[in-house]
Formats: sequence, C-alpha cells, structure tokens
Amino acid sequence: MNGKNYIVRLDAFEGPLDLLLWLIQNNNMDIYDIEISKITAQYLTFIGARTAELDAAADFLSMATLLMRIKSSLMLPKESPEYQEAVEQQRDLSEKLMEWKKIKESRGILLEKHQSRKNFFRRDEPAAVEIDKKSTLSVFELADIFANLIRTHDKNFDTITGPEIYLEDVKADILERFKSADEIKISGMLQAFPSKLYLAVLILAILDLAHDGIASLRQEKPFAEIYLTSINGGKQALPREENYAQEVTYGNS
Amino acid sequence: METAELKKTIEALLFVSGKGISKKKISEITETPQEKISETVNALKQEWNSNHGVFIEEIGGGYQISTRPEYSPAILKLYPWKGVMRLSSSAAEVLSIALYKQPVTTAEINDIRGVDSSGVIATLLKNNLIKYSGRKEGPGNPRLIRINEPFYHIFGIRDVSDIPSWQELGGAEEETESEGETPGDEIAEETETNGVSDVLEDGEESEI
Amino acid sequence: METAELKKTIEALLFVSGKGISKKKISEITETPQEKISETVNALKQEWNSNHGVFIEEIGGGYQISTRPEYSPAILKLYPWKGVMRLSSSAAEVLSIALYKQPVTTAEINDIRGVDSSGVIATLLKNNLIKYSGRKEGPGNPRLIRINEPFYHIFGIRDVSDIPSWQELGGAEEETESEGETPGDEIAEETETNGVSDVLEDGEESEI
Repeated sequence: MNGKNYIVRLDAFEGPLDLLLWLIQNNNMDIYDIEISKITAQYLTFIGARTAELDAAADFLSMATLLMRIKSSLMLPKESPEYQEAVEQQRDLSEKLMEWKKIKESRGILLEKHQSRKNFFRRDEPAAVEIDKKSTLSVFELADIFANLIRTHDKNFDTITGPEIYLEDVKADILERFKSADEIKISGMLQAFPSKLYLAVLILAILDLAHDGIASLRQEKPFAEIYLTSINGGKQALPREENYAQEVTYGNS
Repeated sequence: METAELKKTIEALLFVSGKGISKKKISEITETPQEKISETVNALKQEWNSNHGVFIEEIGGGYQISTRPEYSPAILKLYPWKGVMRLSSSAAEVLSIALYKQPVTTAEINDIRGVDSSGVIATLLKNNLIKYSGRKEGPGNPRLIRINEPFYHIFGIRDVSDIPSWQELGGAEEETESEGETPGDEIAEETETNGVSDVLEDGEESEI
Repeated sequence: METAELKKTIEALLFVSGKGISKKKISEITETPQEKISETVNALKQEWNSNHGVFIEEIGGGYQISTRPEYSPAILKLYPWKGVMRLSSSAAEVLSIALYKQPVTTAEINDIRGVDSSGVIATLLKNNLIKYSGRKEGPGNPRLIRINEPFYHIFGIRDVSDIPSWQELGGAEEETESEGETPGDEIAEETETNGVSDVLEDGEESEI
C-alpha cells in the first residue's frame, strides 16, 4: 500500500469487512483469491496506526486475529488439520466479503432510489372520509334527545337513576371471561346480574361479538343452554398494526 | 398561482389528506386569495363530481374528497369494519350535550345526565366524534369538550346551518337562556379554529 | 362488473386506501378477472395521468394514488414533517439485507454488517419499513424480520425488475449459489402475503 492511502480515516469504514474489502480492491485482488499474508500485513498496519480512532476496536481486532490465524495456519503442511481449517476459514471470509460487497452495492441503489422519490407522497392510512359511515340517528333526533335531557334535568335534578349498563362494558366482561375459558355458558353470566336490562344488553353484546367474528354461538337444540365460544382467543378479528398511521421520516443522526 | 397549477395543487392536497382541509388553509398554502380558491374548487367539482368514484364536497367549512355512496359495498369489502355507526343511547345523549353546550366539561355532562359519563366520553373521543380542546378557567381547570370534524360527515351535515337551532327544539320554551353563546356561534368558531384545518395534529419526526 | 362502474369503484378504493392495493385484492372485491382490472387501471391511468395533481402508479405489486412531484412544496406546507427524509447509509444497509435475505434475524444482520445493528433495526421498525413476522426455529427462537409494505413506496420499487437480483449484485463475480430465494421471489411473496393486500390491519370499532 502506498503512503497516500493513509489519509483515509478508519471511521470511513463500516466495520472490519468494509476495510478488508477496500484493501482487497485497492490491491486489485479477487475476493475468492486473497493473498492472505499481504492483506494481513496491510490490515495490521492500517489499524495499528489508528487504534486511537477506534470505537469498535474489538470488531477490528478480532478480524485481525482471524487474519493472522489463517495466515499462520496456511504456512503449516497441507495435510495438517490446521491448514485445512484455514482454507475453510478463508473460504468463509471470501463468502462474507462477497455478501458484504453486494449489500454495499444494494445500499447505493436504495439511497439513489430514495433520493429520487423524495417528492412523491401518498397517504399511508385509510381516508378519514367514510361516505358509508353514517349515523343511524339523524341530527334532529340528536336534538330531541338533548331537549329531553334538559327537561329531565330540570325536573329531576336530584333524582338518582339506576346504574346504566353499557354495551361496551358487557362486551369487555365477556372478553375478560374468554381469557380464562374458551367457552362461556350464557346462563352463567345472567346469574351474576339477574335483570331484564342486563339480559337485553347481554344479547346485544353477544350478537355484536358474533358479528365482529370474535365469538360464535352454539346451541344443541331449541331452548337448550347457549354457549358462547371464543374465536381466535377472544381477540379482535382484525389485528391492528402498530404505528400504522405513522409518517415515515428518517435521517442520519 | 396560475389557475391550472392551483387546480392540480388542490387535488394533490385533498387526495393526500384524505380528510377535510379548510379553505383558509388551502389559501395559506397556495398563497392565493380565498375567493380564488372557491372558484377553483368549483371548477374542480365540475370535473370530479360527475363520472368518477370520488367527488369533492364541502364539509364543516372545508373541502374534502369523498367516495360516492354507490361504492360503499366495495369499500366495506376492503375495510369490513367501516360501515354504519350505531350510537348507544348514552353516546347519543353525550353527543347531543356536546353539540349544544360546547365547549363543555365532563362534570357538566355528568351533571346534565345525572350519571357518570366518562366511559362514553372516552369512546366518543376514540371515535373522533368529540375532542378535547382547551381548558376551562376555574378550579382544577377541567378540559373542554367540543364536537370534532368527523361528526359533520357522519351526520351528513354540511355546516352549522344544518343543525336544528336551539329555538326549534322541543324543550326550548322551558329554557333559561343562561347560555351566553348560541350553539351556532360555538360551532362556527369550532370550524375556524379547531376544525378541518387541524391536519397537522399527528405529526412526528423521527431519525434513524 | 361493467367497465364504467369498475373504473369508478377502483377510483373509490384507491382513494380510500391511500396505500397500494394489489390487483388480486381489487379483483376479489369487484369479482372481476385480474386481466380486466389491469385493463381498466390502464384506462384510468391514461385518464388521470395527465392534467391532474395526482396519478395512479404501480408500486410493490399494487396500485396507489401518488401526488405529482411538482406539488411537493404544497404537500410539505400541509405536512412539514414529511420533508425530513434523510436515509442513513447504515439504514440503507440493513434494508438491503432485509430485502435480499428476508426473513432474517437481528443476529444475521449483525453478522453480515460486522457491527451491531439493533438501533437501526428499531428505528426502521418504528418507521414501518421493516416488520417482525414470525420466529426462527432454533435456540432462543429469534424474531424474523421482513420488508414491510411502505418500503416499496418510499423507494419507488414497482416490482422485482426494478432491483438487481442477488446474483447480479457485486459485479457478477463467480457465484456460490447457496441462496435459495431470489429477491424476486421474496417480493412476489411479500405482495401476496404481507404486502399491499394487507388492508385490514387497522381494525376499528364502529359501534360506540
């Protein structure tokens, strides 16, 4: 290696393979036919002059060790197991270098493609617009509901109404039960909350879960016990992908 | 901006947004007077609103691209979870209070309904029908709830004039008009400051 | 489906999705043969791809609506954070490895690069360019990494012919044909099982 190459800083290399590849190319060597002693000497000289720069010293040093081991083993008689092993190791190293070379090339292609795409945009999430998503209530009904509320509120401000049973609570309750049992007896749930309102909400909840593909219903014969069976462990039929709507931005820190 | 370019810019904005963008916002982005925006969007409407699967509509003081209702079945096959929104009666109550009393606190909603509404409020928030916006002056500075932009779409309301006025309501005669603001004012303000122009809310930067 | 209706249905689907939708998926939804879909999309492209701010492009084996590059300044005013689009060379390396070697483990990536890549992998995961999908049989059952759908859009990769095969890389020196899969296979499979046809992932409750 001639002196001017020493201007190259070690942190210009991604790692030991990158340095090794550079040295090989600098010497016009074939990746599959490395002159191991020449390359080892250059590698050692190169990192020897720069150990202070090294953040990832260990990686570079362990490559140095490997190179030296291959080099010394290759000086042994060809019949020796060490020699055979060194041939193997050199072959592996060539494979890894070739792999690295390909990845570097692909990296260049990706960086270039990325650059050329920087002004193209799309939406990564479904449109908020849902023309089909309409409320079953009209805004006039909503107004009536409010008017009724205000009337009730004025007259019965201090009246304490009974506990409300929320559909989502009952659904959550069923899903909770699915954690410990795959099949639930519906009569069992009613025993815990014996009220007509609860039954009504429970039926709605069950129908909803069945509709959403979270649970299925089973009944042996008319008027027999109804069983609710979890599908997919009671999980939402449609898995949510994390960070789904996230914008893709990245940079080189 | 030259008309042809302006048209294409607005198309790009509306398609990439997927939700409403206010005229004001478009005017700022394109550095073009709002009248010119209206004019251009009208031309765009002519072009898109016949013979296409999507059309440009005016919603909540802004413009957005929507799919034609005829193609809902196809969209439902793509996204089976989209569809008709059924409101529970408790959700409808909370929503009606938010609509006519906004901005309103959770405590005020609880007070009107006489029952705890925090669960329903959480669900409505999650479904973007209402949103938190600002805090009330006073003890504890509770968060204020307002109607959110998707509400207009789901209830098929173009803007505030489509909402039955306070006076038209059945219970209006027994009302004490202690409310300083009419719901109309409230919603108009909503649209201006927190409505459709809020497209930057989910911004995020990250670096590799 | 009749051609005019099919055209409009595809427009509605592409608009709602934002992301690419595979030809297969459109064919299923519309109950129309894939050849007819290609034909119709080509007609749509002709119609759209001049004189509009958006166009229909083929990416990652699917179709999607993209904005024309001329209007990126306007888009960036709407979504300023989209402008920060620098890709580090280490990120590009990890992506290259994931692209050609998928499914691949973190340990395998570290091995190829010769340096620890866990930070870069975490960021790429966060940005949805790669994803975990399954686990490798063996000690510790490490998680397997694959290319994720947004990758194809970000890099503008239409299909396999847009990238060199593994064999073509590295100056086509003598090859050890130890690789079982070509990247071509991978992309095709990706599209089939995990790519653009994955439109159901964003589950949502519509009942409140």
